Amino acid sequence: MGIEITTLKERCKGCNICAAFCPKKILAMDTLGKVYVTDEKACINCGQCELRCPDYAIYVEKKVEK
Amino acid sequence: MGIEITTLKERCKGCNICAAFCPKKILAMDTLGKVYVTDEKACINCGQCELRCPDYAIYVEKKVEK
Amino acid sequence: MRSYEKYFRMNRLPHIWCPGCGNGIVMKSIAKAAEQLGLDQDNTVIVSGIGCSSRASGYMNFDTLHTAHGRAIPFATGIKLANPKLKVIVITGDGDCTAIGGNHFIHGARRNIDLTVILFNNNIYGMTGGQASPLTPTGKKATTAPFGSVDTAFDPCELAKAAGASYIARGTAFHAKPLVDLIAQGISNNGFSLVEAITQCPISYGRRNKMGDAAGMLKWMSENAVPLAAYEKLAEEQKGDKFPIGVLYQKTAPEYSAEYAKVIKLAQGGK
Amino acid sequence: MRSYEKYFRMNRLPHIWCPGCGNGIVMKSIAKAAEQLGLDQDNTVIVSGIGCSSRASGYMNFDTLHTAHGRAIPFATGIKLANPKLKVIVITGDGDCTAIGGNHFIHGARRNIDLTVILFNNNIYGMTGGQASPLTPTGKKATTAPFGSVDTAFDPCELAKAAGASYIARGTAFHAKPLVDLIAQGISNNGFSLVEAITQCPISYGRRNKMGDAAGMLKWMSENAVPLAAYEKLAEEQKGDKFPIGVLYQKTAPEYSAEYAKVIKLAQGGK
Amino acid sequence: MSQARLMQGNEACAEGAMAAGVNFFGGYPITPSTEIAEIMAKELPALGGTFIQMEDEIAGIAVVLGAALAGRKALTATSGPGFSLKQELIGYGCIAEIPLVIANVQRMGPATGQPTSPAQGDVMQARWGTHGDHPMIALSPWTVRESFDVAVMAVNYAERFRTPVIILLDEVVGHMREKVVLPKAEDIEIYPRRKPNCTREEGYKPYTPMADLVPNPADFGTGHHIHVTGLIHDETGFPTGSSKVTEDTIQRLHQKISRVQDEITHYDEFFMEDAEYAVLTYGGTARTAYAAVKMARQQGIKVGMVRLMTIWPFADKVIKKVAQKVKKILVPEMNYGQLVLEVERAAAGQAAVISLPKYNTEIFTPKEICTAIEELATEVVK
Amino acid sequence: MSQARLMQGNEACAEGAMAAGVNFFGGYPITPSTEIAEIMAKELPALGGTFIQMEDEIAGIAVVLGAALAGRKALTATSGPGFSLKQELIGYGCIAEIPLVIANVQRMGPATGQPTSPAQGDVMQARWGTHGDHPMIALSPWTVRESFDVAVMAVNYAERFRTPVIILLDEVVGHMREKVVLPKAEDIEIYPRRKPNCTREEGYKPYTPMADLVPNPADFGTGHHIHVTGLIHDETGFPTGSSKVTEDTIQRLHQKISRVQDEITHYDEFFMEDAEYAVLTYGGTARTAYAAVKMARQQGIKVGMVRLMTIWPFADKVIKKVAQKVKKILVPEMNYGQLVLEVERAAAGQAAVISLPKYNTEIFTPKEICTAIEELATEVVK
Amino acid sequence: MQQIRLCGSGGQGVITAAIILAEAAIMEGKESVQSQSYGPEARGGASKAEVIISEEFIYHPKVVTPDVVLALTQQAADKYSADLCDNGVLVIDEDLVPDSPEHPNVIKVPLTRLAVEGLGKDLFTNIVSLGLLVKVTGVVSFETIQKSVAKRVPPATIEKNMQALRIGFDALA
Amino acid sequence: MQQIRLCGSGGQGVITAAIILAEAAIMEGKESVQSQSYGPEARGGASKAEVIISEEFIYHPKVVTPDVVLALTQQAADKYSADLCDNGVLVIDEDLVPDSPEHPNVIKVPLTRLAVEGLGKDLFTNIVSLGLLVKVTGVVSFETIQKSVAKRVPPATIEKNMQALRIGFDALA
Ligand SMILES: Cc1ncc(C[n+]2csc(CCOP(=O)(O)OP(=O)(O)O)c2C)c(N)n1
Ligand SMILES: Cc1ncc(C[n+]2csc(CCOP(=O)(O)OP(=O)(O)O)c2C)c(N)n1
Ligand code: SF4
Ligand code: SF4
Ligand code: SF4
Ligand code: SF4
Ligand code: SF4
Ligand code: SF4
Ligand SMILES: [Mg+2]
Ligand SMILES: [Mg+2]
Repeated sequence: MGIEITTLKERCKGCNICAAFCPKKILAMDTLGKVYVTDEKACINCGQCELRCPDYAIYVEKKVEK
Repeated sequence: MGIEITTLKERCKGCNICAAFCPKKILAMDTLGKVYVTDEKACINCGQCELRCPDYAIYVEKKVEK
Repeated sequence: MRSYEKYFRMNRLPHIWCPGCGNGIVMKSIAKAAEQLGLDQDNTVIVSGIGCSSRASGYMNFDTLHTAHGRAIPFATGIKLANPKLKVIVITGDGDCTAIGGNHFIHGARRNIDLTVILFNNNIYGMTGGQASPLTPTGKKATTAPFGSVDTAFDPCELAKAAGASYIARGTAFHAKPLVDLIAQGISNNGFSLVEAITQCPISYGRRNKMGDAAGMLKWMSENAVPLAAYEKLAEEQKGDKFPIGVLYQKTAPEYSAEYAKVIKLAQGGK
Repeated sequence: MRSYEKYFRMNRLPHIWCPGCGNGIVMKSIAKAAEQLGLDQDNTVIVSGIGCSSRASGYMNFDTLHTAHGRAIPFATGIKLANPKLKVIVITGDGDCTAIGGNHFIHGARRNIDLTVILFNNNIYGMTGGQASPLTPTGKKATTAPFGSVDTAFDPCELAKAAGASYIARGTAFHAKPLVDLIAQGISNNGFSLVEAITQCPISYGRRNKMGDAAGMLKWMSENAVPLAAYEKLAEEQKGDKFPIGVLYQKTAPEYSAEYAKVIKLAQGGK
Repeated sequence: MSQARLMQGNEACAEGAMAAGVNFFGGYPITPSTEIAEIMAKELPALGGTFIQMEDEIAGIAVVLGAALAGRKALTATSGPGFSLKQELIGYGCIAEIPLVIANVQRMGPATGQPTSPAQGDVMQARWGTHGDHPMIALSPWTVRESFDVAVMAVNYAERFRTPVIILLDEVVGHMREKVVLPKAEDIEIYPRRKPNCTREEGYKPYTPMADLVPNPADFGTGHHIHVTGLIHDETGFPTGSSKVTEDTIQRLHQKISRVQDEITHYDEFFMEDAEYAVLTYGGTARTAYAAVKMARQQGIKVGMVRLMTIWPFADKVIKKVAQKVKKILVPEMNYGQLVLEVERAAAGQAAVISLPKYNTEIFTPKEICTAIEELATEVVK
Repeated sequence: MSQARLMQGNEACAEGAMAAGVNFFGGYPITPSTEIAEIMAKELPALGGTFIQMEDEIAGIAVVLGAALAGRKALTATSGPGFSLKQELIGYGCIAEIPLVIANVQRMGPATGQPTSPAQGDVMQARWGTHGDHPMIALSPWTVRESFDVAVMAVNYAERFRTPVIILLDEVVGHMREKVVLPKAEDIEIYPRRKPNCTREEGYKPYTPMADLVPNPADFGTGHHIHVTGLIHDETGFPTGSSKVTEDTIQRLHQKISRVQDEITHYDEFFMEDAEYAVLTYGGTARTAYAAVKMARQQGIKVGMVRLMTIWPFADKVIKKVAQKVKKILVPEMNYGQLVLEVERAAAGQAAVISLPKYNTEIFTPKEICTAIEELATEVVK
Repeated sequence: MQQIRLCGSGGQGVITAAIILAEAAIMEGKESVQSQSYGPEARGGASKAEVIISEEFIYHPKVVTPDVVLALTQQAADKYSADLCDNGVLVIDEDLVPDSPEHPNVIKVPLTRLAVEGLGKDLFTNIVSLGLLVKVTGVVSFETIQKSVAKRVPPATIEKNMQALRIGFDALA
Repeated sequence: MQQIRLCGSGGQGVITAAIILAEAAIMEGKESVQSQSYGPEARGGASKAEVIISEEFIYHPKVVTPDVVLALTQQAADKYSADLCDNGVLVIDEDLVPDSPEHPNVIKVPLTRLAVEGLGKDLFTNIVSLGLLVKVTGVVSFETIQKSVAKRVPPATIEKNMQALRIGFDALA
């Protein structure tokens, strides 16, 4: 059962809050200044990124295997 | 050495405050609604009337014999 | 006739207030406080708003300013900042100060600018004939509260304190002598001072609320005003209509015009 | 995507706030509080003033009203009194609420009318590009305080208390989860509730005051916000920049629209 | 209700408003308008209505705007200084299209001025007091009975056009008492609150104009989840920077009223059939003007009188017609000469327009106006 | 100071005010006027002056009125919504005769409107925004350099006439930057604060009008013990109910300005010698109008342009002269048509007056105005 | 047309008296306009109330030439009786207006004293004055003014007010 | 007359760049007008700055037909390049404007990337852009723009800014 991180690029403003608070340091900004995940597998689903994103641009969820 | 009570009729509005607070009950209102002194000799110079008059219409003073 | 009367414009008397109105008593206390402090008439400005009480400025022998309803404090702020050596005293009513002028009141207090605000609190809009003010006690009648006021009243002293004032006192028209000292101390305080003076409006308030005539209203004050120390010792159930008088609060805090003077110094290259 | 998002107008997102602005975090807390309480969207109205924060009303899926600068509380008062069954939430900024809106703020509190005021406190006028607000701490820079603010800031919670509010709480954008509860409790309180939400404006405040980026400002909150009980135990010299969070004050007091309903009953011959 | 009784202008205004459905009053006391508030405070609760005294005039109009949005018909009342303070939010009412009635019982300004003296000094302010482009409806009664009627009309226009409407009383009419017979309640026509024409699910947009160019925003609390703002907004109610929408909106705000301008231009003509001169008048002054015109007629001067009840939008057409007919138009006003400027503009040189200003705390006497009429008739047009 | 440099209109306004002696600023931020406050906050302390940000616009004007009474030359700046809030106290400045300069950098209204869009929508409000009868001086610059000059002039007029003076900037001129060469400090004429003409002992009355109808009230703190009020007052400064004094006062307030109206009516004429049509314009729009008139001239259309810097008191005489000369007057404005009403009035039917309103967030293009000029020249007057 | 002016100081109830008179006129089917003015000083000062009664609609709402002026204070008498012409009547409270303005027809009655003596309170002075005014002017019948007073005053005080009216009416033989 | 438009998003410094360019023109004795506009949304959104440079006084203050548009974001490019006519030039940041508007003369330069790579900070993007603009338009000399930049920026940053200018100027061979 892995973790799925959803980012909504059209909402992300590249503020870096999620990256700064991510304990695993697996979030970063691309050239257009949007968030991307460097290593989804390392995610521990702590929810910090989602909790702190002011733009509702990142969501973390346990992947439910179907 | 007596007491002199000065009343300024043009200022007095007949509010009755002085009369109400005079411990000797020697102040009263005339037909035109102005203060007058009924018995100046009874005055004990307590100063209540002057202190409480909202219209600066009554003054009490020790008469200085000249 | 009395030495403090030099602080009145004698040629403007008699004043316009109704028979028995307490404003005259409070105004005399201001004149006496001025005398006690030996205030320089050339360097003192009296600023008032609009209301019965605010007409007091016209009777006081200083530079005087009768502003617009509610706006005395910001006008006074401009005067003080323009010429910080002036002593500036604000005369205001309960409506003027805490209804339409409420924002300026709390902001004056916040800045702790050196103004002394004398709030003539008669619990009513006197001038306009008896509408409820923010200081009309709950249940009292007013022309705009024919069923009794449903509003809760401010405690303007608490409000001033929370906002940042550095001297806060309350007196009454009955306690005319101590009121002089409370005002004098307020003027001496280098910062925002509030002196709430409870006063009677027999015409627009007392009459409608069956509080007796002017003398009766003064007696009510004598019975219900309690020096702070004594008031604090009262049990809750003893309090009833009673209220504390005296200096209610005092602190030392930076004064606005002095702080701004530092900015000027800094900008001019001083330190 | 999340259940509380039904309280957003999803088609209006993304919102207009700058990268890193804390307003989005606080707004989410409101939505979550609404969800927690199961607020009826048809019977809840959000009213805001003018400012960055006040744009929040446009993103919330209720009847919403974006008023004029400073005037949200009296508009909200009209809505509540016109239809007392409505829940009315006010979103306001520090300038909107305590500068131009200061009078309405204290009078809303005085009446203890059932409104919940969420004060987005970013210590600055964000919308107009960084002028000092009454909540800008002394010494901080702003475009209108280039030498550092000489003003003393209000404590809006103290002010609300002195004015008569019946529920007062403070939270921060960092403490996003507890903020939800503080807001929910405020909405539940039948009376005037203030929730001060400390939030970051990296663009117009943080940058000018070298407070780091948005994340840095959030970290500052995490370091300086202290739960009330712990805060009260701090020695004066330990306090520094620290400030208390949590429910700061609560009381039971008559609520205005309920009191007025009694007047109606009385006038209609009821008792 | 239909018996003769003595009534004050302010009282009639308050009664008229209630008769038209006003059940919410918010305001701040100021002479000479205070009676309106006081009557409301006393009478509204019994009707299940709400009176609230606010902390200042700004809050006084804000609370009323809020109440109107939540479904109430609402009134505020004030006088000069308070009217000035309300200006910002009058503009809010215009752009957000909120039905709102403001009674301004004029007193002499500027500033605190001469508080108990009559004046008509806020006539131009009623049109132009708030910033930005906006239309305005202002009605000025000349009798106590008409104060009632104008109040009914103001409430109805506010609802019909969803816009602020100003009742321009003056101290003369506001404070005088005279005999009136009020209409029966069932004879009073009431314009009902406009209702959404469809549901949220059907794509309801609160600011879509109807055929009469007026939108139907839903009352708060009726499940429509609308957004109301003082920013320029599109049909959805949300702000937009579109220059097209901006232009259309400002235009529509004006046109929703101008398209029916003739219908809402209320005025009377007296002795105009054979008139060579006209007195153009309104409000309390019109009463005196009427007396003066009669005096002048007795002297054989062919003078008529046009009395405007609708001050704004200005009765351009009426004036143009009069200017074509008469040689001179006399405009007595209790101010330094305000509406006369509009008369001059509308007359466009077709008739001489003569200002008869009065600004000395007193009202005109019939003699004063009559003398001015006599001068009209003797002096040659320059 | 006399070197060419790039400068913003708002900046020039602030600099001009300071050059004319302003050393006090009080106000409340609002786009697009905020730069004026910000510059003052930065520069005044070094000059020993005072900047204060107040709690709202009302306090912003009150503090400045207080400072002016205590001897400072003082400025406040705002935009639409704030200008509306200041109206009550503008009237106070009129009646209490306090020198006061208000910069209103117009933005598009009403209400919050279109906050960053240019407009000239407060032109009528500048004249009529406050209650009661009062005169008004309002100046509107069209270049950055003139923003400086107008600020100097406004401060001087405020002192000379002891009255509020409004600088009617618009967002176009306020926010644009252009090359300016400012005058040398020594070339700037400054009207000094009026001083009492005698002492208290000699019977000084602060409101006795001098030969120019303007009184010399003493600054507070100079030992004259004067009384200042917003009530109608007599020469002593104390309130009076006298109808004679009231009439005289209101009249004098107007006449102190109207008597020198020609002198303070500033305007430019371009290409008017042989003009058959005229464009009447002001503020930022005048820049575009100039470009348009040149385009039209290139097509051989005999069109000229009159550019008003003095908006109030209105240039009746100028317009009358123009109306006699040309067939048609085009009035382009960034509003729904405001000053055009005054033009119409003054033209009194002598020339056709055509409104060219624009209220869509954008400024005119030269082409638009030029097209309207072309139409003037082709259409027949109805 | 009858033009009647009542004047006095703030608390003397002249406005109420004027209203009652105007209402009486209406009861008799006449037209009536009532107005008042205070001095510029809201408090204290002289106050004036006017009533015009006519068979026809009354346009100009203020008294131009009063038929009767009734003055309860010296200040009011001085201020508000100047425009009284010779065939008008000036009625004054003889105690409170010691110094009567010059006029051919002055009626002096101790109105306040009559109220105090007859009813124990100067509160009724205005109603006493009304009684007198009705007698002097005959503008409405005594019955109508009784009805009109009864309608306005608190029920508990009706009787005293009727006495007051009568005292005023009978004060002039 | 040259009409130049710079556009991007709030924080990118296009207004500062426009001001510096206008000041440079003035240094060369020319007339210059600079203006800007923000979207209706104060925060975020596209922002635009314009400079007009001419030998004569400039009346109409806004660009009517731009000679050059420089766009630093996609949104700005889409919004503000529409009125560019065919003989004008469109300059875009090739990374941030992935989807270039159709135009015959498009110059694509990775302006932001150049700033980051060359100077470590995207803060210098606007000055890099200025360098490029001067190269493209020749409206002022490179020396003048250097002087103009030096006058505006904090003294400590002059050197870096000179580098930035140069990078931009050299970006186009
Ligand atoms: C802007 C404005 N609003 C209202 C008024 C009317 N007004 C004059 S004084 C007053 C209230 C006075 O009450 P307060 O301040 O308590 O003074 P008091 O007369 O009781 O001494 C009011 C509402 C006004 N003059 N200006
Ligand atoms: C009457 C009025 N004055 C001033 C403004 C300009 N203005 C808009 S928002 C604002 C301040 C915003 O500060 P705050 O309330 O703290 O909200 P923030 O933007 O920081 O969230 C100001 C001064 C206005 N719109 N209306
Ligand atoms: S916190 Fe949100 S907006 Fe900020 S960078 Fe991360 S995803 Fe983007
Ligand atoms: S859930 Fe935690 S670990 Fe995973 S990306 Fe977000 S912050 Fe990083
Ligand atoms: S207290 Fe003063 S005003 Fe009142 S009755 Fe006595 S003397 Fe007269
Ligand atoms: S001094 Fe005392 S005793 Fe004498 S009159 Fe006054 S109150 Fe009475
Ligand atoms: S109304 Fe009240 S406050 Fe005003 S003067 Fe009369 S008694 Fe005093
Ligand atoms: S200016 Fe500040 S408060 Fe406003 S949106 Fe940007 S970061 Fe947020
Ligand atoms: Mg009071
Ligand atoms: Mg803020």
